[in-house]
Amino acid sequence: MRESRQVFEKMTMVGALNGALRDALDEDPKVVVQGEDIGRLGGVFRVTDGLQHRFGKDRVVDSPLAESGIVGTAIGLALRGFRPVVEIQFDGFVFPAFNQIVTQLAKMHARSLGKVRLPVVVRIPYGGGIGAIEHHSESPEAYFMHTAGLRVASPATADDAYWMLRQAIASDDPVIFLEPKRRYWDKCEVNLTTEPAPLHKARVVRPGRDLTLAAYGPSVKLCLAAAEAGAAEGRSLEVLDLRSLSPLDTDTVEWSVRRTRRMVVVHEAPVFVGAGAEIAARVQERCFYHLEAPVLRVGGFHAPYPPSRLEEEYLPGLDRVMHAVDQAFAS
Amino acid sequence: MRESRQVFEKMTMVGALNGALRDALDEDPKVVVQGEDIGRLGGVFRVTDGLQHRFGKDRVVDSPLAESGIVGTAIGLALRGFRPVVEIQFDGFVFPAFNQIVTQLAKMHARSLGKVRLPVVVRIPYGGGIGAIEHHSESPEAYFMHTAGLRVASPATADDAYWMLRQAIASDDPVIFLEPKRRYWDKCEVNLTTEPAPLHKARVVRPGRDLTLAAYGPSVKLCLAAAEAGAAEGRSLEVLDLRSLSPLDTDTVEWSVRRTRRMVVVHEAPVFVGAGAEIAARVQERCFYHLEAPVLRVGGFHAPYPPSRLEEEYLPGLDRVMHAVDQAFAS
Amino acid sequence: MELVQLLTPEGERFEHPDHPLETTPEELRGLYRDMLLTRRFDAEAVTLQRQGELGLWASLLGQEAAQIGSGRATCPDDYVFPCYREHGVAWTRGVDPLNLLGMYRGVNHGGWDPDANNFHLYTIVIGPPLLHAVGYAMGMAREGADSAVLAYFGDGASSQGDVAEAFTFATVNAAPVVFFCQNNQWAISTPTSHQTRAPIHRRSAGWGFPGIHVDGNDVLACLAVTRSALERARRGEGPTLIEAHTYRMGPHATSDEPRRYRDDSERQTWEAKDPLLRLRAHLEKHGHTDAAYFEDLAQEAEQLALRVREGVRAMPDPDPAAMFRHVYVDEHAQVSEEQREYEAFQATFVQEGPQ
Amino acid sequence: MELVQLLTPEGERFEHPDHPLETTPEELRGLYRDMLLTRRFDAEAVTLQRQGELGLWASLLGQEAAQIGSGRATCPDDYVFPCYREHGVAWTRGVDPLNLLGMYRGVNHGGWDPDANNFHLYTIVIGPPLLHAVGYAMGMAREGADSAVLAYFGDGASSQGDVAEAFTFATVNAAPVVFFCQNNQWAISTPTSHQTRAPIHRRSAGWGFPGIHVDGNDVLACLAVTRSALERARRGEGPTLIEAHTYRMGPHATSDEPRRYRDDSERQTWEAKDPLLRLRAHLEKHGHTDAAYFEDLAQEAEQLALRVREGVRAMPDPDPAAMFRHVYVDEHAQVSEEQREYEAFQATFVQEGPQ
Ligand SMILES: Cc1ncc(C[n+]2csc(CCOP(=O)(O)OP(=O)(O)O)c2C)c(N)n1
Ligand SMILES: Cc1ncc(C[n+]2csc(CCOP(=O)(O)OP(=O)(O)O)c2C)c(N)n1
Ligand SMILES: [Mg+2]
Ligand SMILES: [Mg+2]
Repeated sequence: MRESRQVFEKMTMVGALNGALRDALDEDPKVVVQGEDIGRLGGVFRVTDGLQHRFGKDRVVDSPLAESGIVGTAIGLALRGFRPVVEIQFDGFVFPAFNQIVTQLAKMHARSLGKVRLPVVVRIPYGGGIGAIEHHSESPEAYFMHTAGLRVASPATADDAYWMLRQAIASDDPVIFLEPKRRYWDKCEVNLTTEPAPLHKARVVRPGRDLTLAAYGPSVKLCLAAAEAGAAEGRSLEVLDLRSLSPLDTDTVEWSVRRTRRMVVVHEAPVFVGAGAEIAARVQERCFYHLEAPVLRVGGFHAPYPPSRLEEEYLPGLDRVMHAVDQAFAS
Repeated sequence: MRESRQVFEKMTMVGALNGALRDALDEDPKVVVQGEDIGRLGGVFRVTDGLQHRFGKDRVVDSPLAESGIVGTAIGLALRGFRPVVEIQFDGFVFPAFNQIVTQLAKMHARSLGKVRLPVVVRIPYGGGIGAIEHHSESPEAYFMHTAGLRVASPATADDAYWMLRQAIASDDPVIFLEPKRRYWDKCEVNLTTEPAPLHKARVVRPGRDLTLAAYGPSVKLCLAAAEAGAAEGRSLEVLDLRSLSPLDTDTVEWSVRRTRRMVVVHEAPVFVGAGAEIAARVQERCFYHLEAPVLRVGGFHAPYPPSRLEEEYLPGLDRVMHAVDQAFAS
Repeated sequence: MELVQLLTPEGERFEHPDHPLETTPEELRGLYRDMLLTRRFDAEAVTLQRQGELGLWASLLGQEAAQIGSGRATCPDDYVFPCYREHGVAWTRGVDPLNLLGMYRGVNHGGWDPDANNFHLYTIVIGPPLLHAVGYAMGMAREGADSAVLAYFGDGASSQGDVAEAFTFATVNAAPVVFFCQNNQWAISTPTSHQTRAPIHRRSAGWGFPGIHVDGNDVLACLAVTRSALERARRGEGPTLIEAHTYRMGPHATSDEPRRYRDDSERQTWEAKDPLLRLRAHLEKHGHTDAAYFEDLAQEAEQLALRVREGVRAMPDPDPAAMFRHVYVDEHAQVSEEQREYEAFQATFVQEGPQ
Repeated sequence: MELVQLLTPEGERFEHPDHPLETTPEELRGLYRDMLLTRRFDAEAVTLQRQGELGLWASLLGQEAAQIGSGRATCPDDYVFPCYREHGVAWTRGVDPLNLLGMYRGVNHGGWDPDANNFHLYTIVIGPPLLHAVGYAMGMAREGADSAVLAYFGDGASSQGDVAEAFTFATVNAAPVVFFCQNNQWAISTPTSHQTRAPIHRRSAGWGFPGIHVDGNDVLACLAVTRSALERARRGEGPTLIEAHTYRMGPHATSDEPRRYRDDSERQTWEAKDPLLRLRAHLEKHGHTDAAYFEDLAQEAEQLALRVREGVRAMPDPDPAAMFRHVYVDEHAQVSEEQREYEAFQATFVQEGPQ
């Protein structure tokens, strides 16, 4: 079906996301995109660049400045049979829409005993590392993971960004789609003809024998660097890109940890009641007799995201990951 | 200071909370109470019964039907030097206020580098078991625990309810105060003259040797029943009432598990990325070599709270707790 | 602003220049029947709650005209977004009253098919559905459909930020939606004066769309103003706000005790404005009805009550597996895993026999 | 509704029956000085951002009159809630401009003491501070204070539900608060016509409180209307909404590219309405100033710029331990634990020496 397309080389994640939206809008007239400043401006990150020009103001809609309204009307559009993809401008601005997301978007399918489907995608540029002011660097994934009825996914590369966004739009369930904004400008080869993996499958991005590093979104690249550094020290670290946070691909995690017997989970969000807590809790439940060391977590502190001059201290960096790896081996 | 007061006997939790509010309003003119229907009606659970009559409409305020407004204006009142205690009518209605709570209430002290203090208490009747309709039985604690800047606490008895609410009101930090509504009408002896314990300290409510049951709020009573049942089977189960969820009193938890070497955490909220995940993750981190079995979790499913005719299936009950205990011993 | 009224409490009929309404005797009898059957159904539900068959009930007593009048103004292709008390509106949409009881009985959270009658699920959280209504209307407009959305909310709900955002999205998109506020004077124990100092129908002017104040106990006026507002919406002229002046005669819900916060005398004043009495007076005065009509109707009402009573009692408790169904459309690993564990656990009891 | 204007773009002075304003030449010179210094400070911040000293800057260029006029209407005991662009208002409250740069440099999230000048922190999330303002005003009223709150928001912000809730809480509590909307025609790339189809100042009528439309580039008109609104609030007569018609001459923030969404010609139209030029014309025409005044002022502006430039460059990066400080007032076990671990980890580097 997409034979005519070339395999693009070296695309940024922004470009890949833009392509995914363009192709989805092209293929399905029910797909509509809405958000603040996504039209003429193309979004503050240019993810929607050119889409309004191409598909018109009815399908690529500059919304009023009201996130509850953006998500609430998207729910209404979905009830009418549309497949809305909405953009929240930054992570910190999803909270005005939280009521709509948690009490309505997540629950309406169940409330209706399956009669109603809400294929809504909520795109959120998230995470830190871009030197921004308050509320522009947060990682709210744990809130959404804890909310039954939502799917939560986050790509780590441009290739995954393209395909995972296409899959999220194709999903009949609501998807919180978390885009690691510090990776927006990273380039990689995007294969536009072959769907690489299902949306909710984790992937071994670097095989290893001695310890599993589990991460997603912005932290995968960091873990790959850590594995490189580990190799230099003679340790073989396996890196898992979880890709999906709800559901969690526990099978792949388990399969990895049963071999490596050690695990460190890395994310930018605060560790306290974060995604890593769930992963650690599950792994010790299922791999109790395989573990040589406790599952360790490296992530943000129990503190508001700091001013940007401190963000490198707050975010998990190579040093902190390697330190946790050392601790796991010290056990 | 309170010598003149008698030791009340057999008070309901509603009565204890009412007393705590009354005494706080009495002692500090800066304490104000606001919420929907808390005045003439005395709140849908009568927690504020008689307070408006006694303290006037300026201090016990029937607010418009708008939770963001309730919390937002409470923040403003706190900035002016007041100590607002607000009521959210039911757990499921806290989400319209989520933006105010997460981006403002939790972060303003840090944002101001300590210049601003927001001694706001957000009271939320939470949890299930009362046969209610949708959104009236949820347990949102994980969302608040994950949010740095908030304190989160939940009493399990009338005695704790009185004192913990007093302590929450006295706290200079914002406190999310979760009231287990299914225990509202349970009576116990309330000692109005002696502060029993600090707000953030866990308590061993039943000592045991073989396994630790950790719970809070509505589930403590359940765990006590489980310990009773366990004793009949010859197992000595220790029951911890965590009382505080943020901070978590990890020291007490650790101290208990190091002795019993087994642990089951029980709560009504969904287990996926819930409070139990954090507790399990911490315990395996800190007590790795002491554990004889993985820390197990018993709680709500990854599903919206069901219609009331199913709530007994959804909520952790004695059977499910005992089953987890059996599993912990089977390991 | 003047209160639109077409029928006085004494049953006198008026014409209104802006809201003309032609009715046949048959239509008038139909409206009366709708109101009476709705009231009877509602009373039955209150009884069923007292008998323990329902966990809770939110009665519409006193609001029959507002609901039947506005509901009867809709066309089949229109779409309706209710709150949780719109039993009369549901009736006009052809929803089986039994369906309304499921959530109050605790066997489901709604669960009817909204698309079967273009009547959305009851929604407990106050505020969000107004935005769903606007989104739905935006979708209709994009499809060029010749239909409109009717969205209900209460005087209390008017304070929620989502309502304001709904007005914003409706106007900038010129969405074909009518916002129908039943100002029944109370939000649980809170009088309307605690929600706003200006009449609610004035709210829309600040967004540049019309607001209408209608006698909510006058079924003809409610029908007329809603019909013209829906027509306006279908013509692409955007939203209208209607405030229906009415009264919640009963408690907020069966769990409520109105004596704690309001005088019975208030209720008595409103009894004189009863929506059914005035239409009955009109019907009788103009010879549109005879004794047989009322007798037949009374009988029909009792049959409805009987059917509801029996239907509710026969409503089975849901299968526990339903907890896990429909959380997602497609498989979700955690749900499947929890369901497997739950079922394995349940199976241990079956093996051991009943406890 | 008519636009309140006391000074034409040509510097012609008018009287307005509802908003009388007496000014001395000294006051007029003071207002001009405020605007000029603010503009100079703002330009310096833009430069500092280009030089990499700031991560971002949100310029107020074009909005000096709206901010200085309204800000100068406040009394010391009044309290001000800004958004993130109210540098001119901050100036009138006596906040050191250097303080405004901390968050844009990334060394803090605000961090000044709001009570030192009764000027609240800049708040990035749009909507919430309006409710804080109302709550603060409710507190003032309860204390019987003879003061009022002035709360700023933008045309874009007007769409947030929190703004509507602020209007509700303000009216039912008759809170002494003035809502000041700087309609600078744009919310990033979104024109005001995408937020509302009716003028923003009409919004308040639906809540029963007055709305005023003022020429936001006329510093005298802004001063006059804000002063009378604050006085009204202090008299206990409740809130007022002011919409100041103005223009954001620059990009939304330094990261923005306005050419993608608006024509330069629009900006040129507004240049003719420049708030500084018109007051300068008036001052010169009436002989209130001479060349020396403008020269001295220009020098003062350069000194301010110099002080800001040097001050910013000298701003130290925060101590990493600051991450853990002030999360809570009192000790919090998890924070303490994480801080201990962090410090122990850092100590390993110190021992090993610089990497
Ligand atoms: C967001 C939210 N907050 C609180 C409630 C609890 N509650 C249920 S009904 C009600 C009063 C509603 O009053 P109104 O909007 O006038 O509708 P009415 O009940 O009079 O039909 C309240 C406060 C709720 N359902 N949703
Ligand atoms: C809740 C929220 N959503 C989105 C943003 C991102 N954002 C920052 S400024 C802005 C536009 C604001 O426009 P307006 O209110 O007119 O104020 P102006 O910038 O023109 O002063 C947006 C969308 C935000 N800060 N907060
Ligand atoms: Mg009402
Ligand atoms: Mg603007």
